[in-house]
Amino acid sequence: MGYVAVKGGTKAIQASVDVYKKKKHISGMDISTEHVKANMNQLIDQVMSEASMYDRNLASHAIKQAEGNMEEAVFLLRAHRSTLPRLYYSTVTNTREMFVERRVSASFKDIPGGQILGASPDFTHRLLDDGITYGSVETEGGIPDEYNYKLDDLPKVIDYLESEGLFTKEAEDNTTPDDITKHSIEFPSSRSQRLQSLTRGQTGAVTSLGYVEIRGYGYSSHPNIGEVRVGQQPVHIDPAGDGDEYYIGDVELTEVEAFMPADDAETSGEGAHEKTFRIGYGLTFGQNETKAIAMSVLDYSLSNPVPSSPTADDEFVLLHIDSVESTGFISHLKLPHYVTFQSVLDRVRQTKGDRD
Amino acid sequence: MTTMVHNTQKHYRELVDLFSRPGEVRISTFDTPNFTSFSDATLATVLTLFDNEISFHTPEQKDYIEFQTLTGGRYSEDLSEVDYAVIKEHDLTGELMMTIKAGTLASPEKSATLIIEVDSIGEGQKYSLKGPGIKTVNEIEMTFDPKWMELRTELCSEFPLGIDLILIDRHNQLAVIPRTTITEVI
Amino acid sequence: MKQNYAFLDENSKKEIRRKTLKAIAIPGYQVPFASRELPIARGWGTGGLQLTLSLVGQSDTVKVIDQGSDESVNAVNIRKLIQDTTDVKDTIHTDEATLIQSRHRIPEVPLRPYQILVLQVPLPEPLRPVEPSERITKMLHADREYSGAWLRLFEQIMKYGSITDDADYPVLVNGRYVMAPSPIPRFDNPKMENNDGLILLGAGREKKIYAVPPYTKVTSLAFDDYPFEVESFDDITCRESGLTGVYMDELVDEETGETYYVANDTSFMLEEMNKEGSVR
Amino acid sequence: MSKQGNIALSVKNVSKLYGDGCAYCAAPDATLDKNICPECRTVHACRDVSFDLHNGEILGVVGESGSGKSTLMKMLYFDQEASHGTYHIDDFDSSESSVFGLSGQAKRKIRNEILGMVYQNPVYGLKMDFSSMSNIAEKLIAAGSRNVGEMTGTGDHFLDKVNIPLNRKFDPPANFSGGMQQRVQIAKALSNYPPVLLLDEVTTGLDLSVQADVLELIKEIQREMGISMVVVSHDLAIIRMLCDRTMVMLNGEVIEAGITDQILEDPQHAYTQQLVYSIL
Repeated sequence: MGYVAVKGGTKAIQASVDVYKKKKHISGMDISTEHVKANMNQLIDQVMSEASMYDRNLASHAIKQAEGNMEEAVFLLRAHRSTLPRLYYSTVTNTREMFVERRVSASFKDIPGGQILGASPDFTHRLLDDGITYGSVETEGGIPDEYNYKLDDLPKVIDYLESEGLFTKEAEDNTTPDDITKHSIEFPSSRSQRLQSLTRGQTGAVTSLGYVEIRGYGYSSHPNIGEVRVGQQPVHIDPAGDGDEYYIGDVELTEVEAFMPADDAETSGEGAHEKTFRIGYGLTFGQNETKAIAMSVLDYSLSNPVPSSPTADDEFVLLHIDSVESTGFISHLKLPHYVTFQSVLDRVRQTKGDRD
Repeated sequence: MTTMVHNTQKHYRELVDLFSRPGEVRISTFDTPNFTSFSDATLATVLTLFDNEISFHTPEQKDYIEFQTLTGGRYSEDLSEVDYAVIKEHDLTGELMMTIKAGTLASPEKSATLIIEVDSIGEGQKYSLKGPGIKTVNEIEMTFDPKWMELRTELCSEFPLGIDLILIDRHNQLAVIPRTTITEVI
Repeated sequence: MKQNYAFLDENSKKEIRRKTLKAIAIPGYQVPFASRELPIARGWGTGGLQLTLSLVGQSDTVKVIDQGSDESVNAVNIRKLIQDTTDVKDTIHTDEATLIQSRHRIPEVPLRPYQILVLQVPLPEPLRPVEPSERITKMLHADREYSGAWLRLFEQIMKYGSITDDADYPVLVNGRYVMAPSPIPRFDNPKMENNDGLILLGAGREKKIYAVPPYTKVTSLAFDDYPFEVESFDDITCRESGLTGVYMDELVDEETGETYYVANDTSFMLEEMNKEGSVR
Repeated sequence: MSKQGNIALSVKNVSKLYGDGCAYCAAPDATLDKNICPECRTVHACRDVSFDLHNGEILGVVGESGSGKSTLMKMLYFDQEASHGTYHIDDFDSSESSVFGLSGQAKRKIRNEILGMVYQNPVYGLKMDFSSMSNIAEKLIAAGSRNVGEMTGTGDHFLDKVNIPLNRKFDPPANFSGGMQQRVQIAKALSNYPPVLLLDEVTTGLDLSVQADVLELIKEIQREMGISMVVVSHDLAIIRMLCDRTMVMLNGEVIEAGITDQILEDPQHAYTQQLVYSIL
């Protein structure tokens, strides 16, 4: 027969996968995706936001399969996302119609509609509590009788600033937003490409770069959170394109409008400057408040670039915050590079004169 | 569904071969109900390349409605923005050729592809072809008026700008002349 | 869960296909594409794999190699994904394959007409080492301004007395575009020129597709008085097969501590060893 | 050096606006608030600047910071786009009515072959971490040279000419003093014998004795090579030393132009008078 190919790689890979799968379940204890879904809301929110796929069931499944590893769970959902045809774009959705569950303003104590603290870990003490159990809980509270606002029609804090003449709303931009998952991002980026990249960004990366921006490498000023709101946002499609909209469900969103003091463009140039406010915008799937705030900071820094600041450089920020891309490229360094290394050896030896 | 997946894959591979080897001729065996005024191979090309992310132009209403229904592609009157134009040679105009996108130096791929149905590939005007994908020189005969070829050469004179031609005849034969090909009437 | 044929949904394939045809029509130009996430990690061959999945069909025979070997773990992994989602035939023999996906090598057996070689690309931008910004490199390509690429080689000569670029050595395609050939050794660069087959290059993370059609001029950048050089394996013989004049892996004999060499393209080595009257 | 006539560059009604402008400031005699339109707040960094550069002459442009002289220089070297106006270069054949209308590729060709530029800040003109020799080669490579021996020969010649010790030719400019960096920039700008050299505040920030050396070098080069030059400076002493003719700029506009001696001895405009008398 002569020489035959060695099947070493195939066998080794199969063995590795087998060991990995066995090791995972060595104790024999299993949790159902229902458990994940019921107990790990914050994790699910993060995963859905980074995966840019809104499906609590699949996210729970991914978290279980990834053994709780965020990046792996996001990766699983992103890969699954690639197999799904995208049939419709939603119609324009207005967050003024959000059914608000939580909304706070750091800028004004009394805002029309009031501060609604809702559910948040912000004011819990971070003490490990070994007595924690979850049975079925009845929600208490609810809307007080004398509350005069509808939760799906709350005024926004920017309305107040506008009425005071401190903020001019941008003209409405109704061009179809770019979709970076359908056409790769090109530079200089459009605002819709920036917002989409940021909202898909890895939570840690977006937060870190937002921190860079406000700590001293960028705009270096303290943004004021006009409003963070979390709630259920209705989504509609218009399949025939004739204005006949269908409601297809709600998604939970976190929205941030951060005020940034800026020079009034109307009075720029020499002479007296006037100050005004502009906003940075953050919007994520699920309750991801820190990420949404960091996103609003970066939205602002990228739209109003300060020269030579890293967080004003759209390529620097947007090309490095994607979890699947950064973890993939870093981990690829584990792959064999024998051929290229042989080529490096050849050149190093040449400079050392080995060959001469 | 499965058949469509395999049919478009097969047709795509024919296109890959033809783009790689300008002037070669293939016969398409793509079989699908055809309610357009174009040949089956033209419809196959449309089904293979079009979806809801592209825009196209074709002169007859019944054709564009059919293309739109089958692929989700967006019909447009505005020739200067379309990604594809599907047209029979006798409907071709100088205006169309001069209006469609030839790309920009920074993004030469943002150019239109012309899918042209001619009466015959194999008979007609003889052209010699040179350029990438051709070992020395290729020849193709087809009923394609040299005046259009001349216009196309002008559009492709500042490489990488240009348009790519997919030529199809009534008997489902296909050939491709990408922008890199240097053509000559012989 | 049930998967699509060749994993990707049909619209994703269509986008990749449209961009691939553009890439063939503009040799050496990096066409941006949306790039889908795949079940293998970014940086592990998702660009090449998306090309393969958009190309592959029932009548194909595929070969997947990494570092010259069909049995490298990453090659095995990629081949398994292709087969699990398509059920196509596979082979280790270059001339039997209709579609070859490779990382870091062009096989020793020359490509045949109509064969397609898909190369995985980590960093598609040849000007990136001299210019970090994408918008600027895009403009440099538009202006055909490649002095940065040559300057880099010039500086190496000033610093080290010779060009020190190793693998992924830049080439000029069709006299127009400077292109990263992917991290193939310089040894493989000349195989790109006037090739009988089609070479497609895919960068998944960087979201670019580019191509070298058959019979296209591909020249490695060099100076008149500092010509392009491939890795030298002069006077080196493969210990397993007795082959010479092929790309070699350098290995160390654990017992004697001596350096020895084995042909890197393992399937080619096997074919040669099984030939009547082979050197062994 | 010139092919025809005695005019190397000709600039007509060149303007640079930051803002959209309006009917008010479009009128040539409109009064601006310094260089800002009181109606639409558009900044007129350069406003209707016209001049000819004669072959072999040194033309000075003097003005305070913000006068538009550096903006003018950047437009001449295509670092910035002009908002209006035309620009002719005698040594460049073009069917376009103004070289401002050319493609990026053609503009690069002009930069590489016809113009030399020396920036105030060497960071803009040099790659600080590449060897000085490579910095000079950059311009030669851009102009099409592919011969290392020829380029290092030219590099030696010009480094020597600008008094950089040849044993430091492989050192990067980052390791040099400010005066040496400017001299490397000058060597680079001269390396392919451009007919026109642009110098933007080249001695600002240097010690007085170093300034004198650099100025002496520029004069010497002009005498030897007969290159036409545009010299931008805020310093009348430099203008007096180098320039045959001088333009005075204020708030984006040329307020006075003529033979340098005449301007220095008999300034007409109130601002020029103030400028001249303050240093005399």
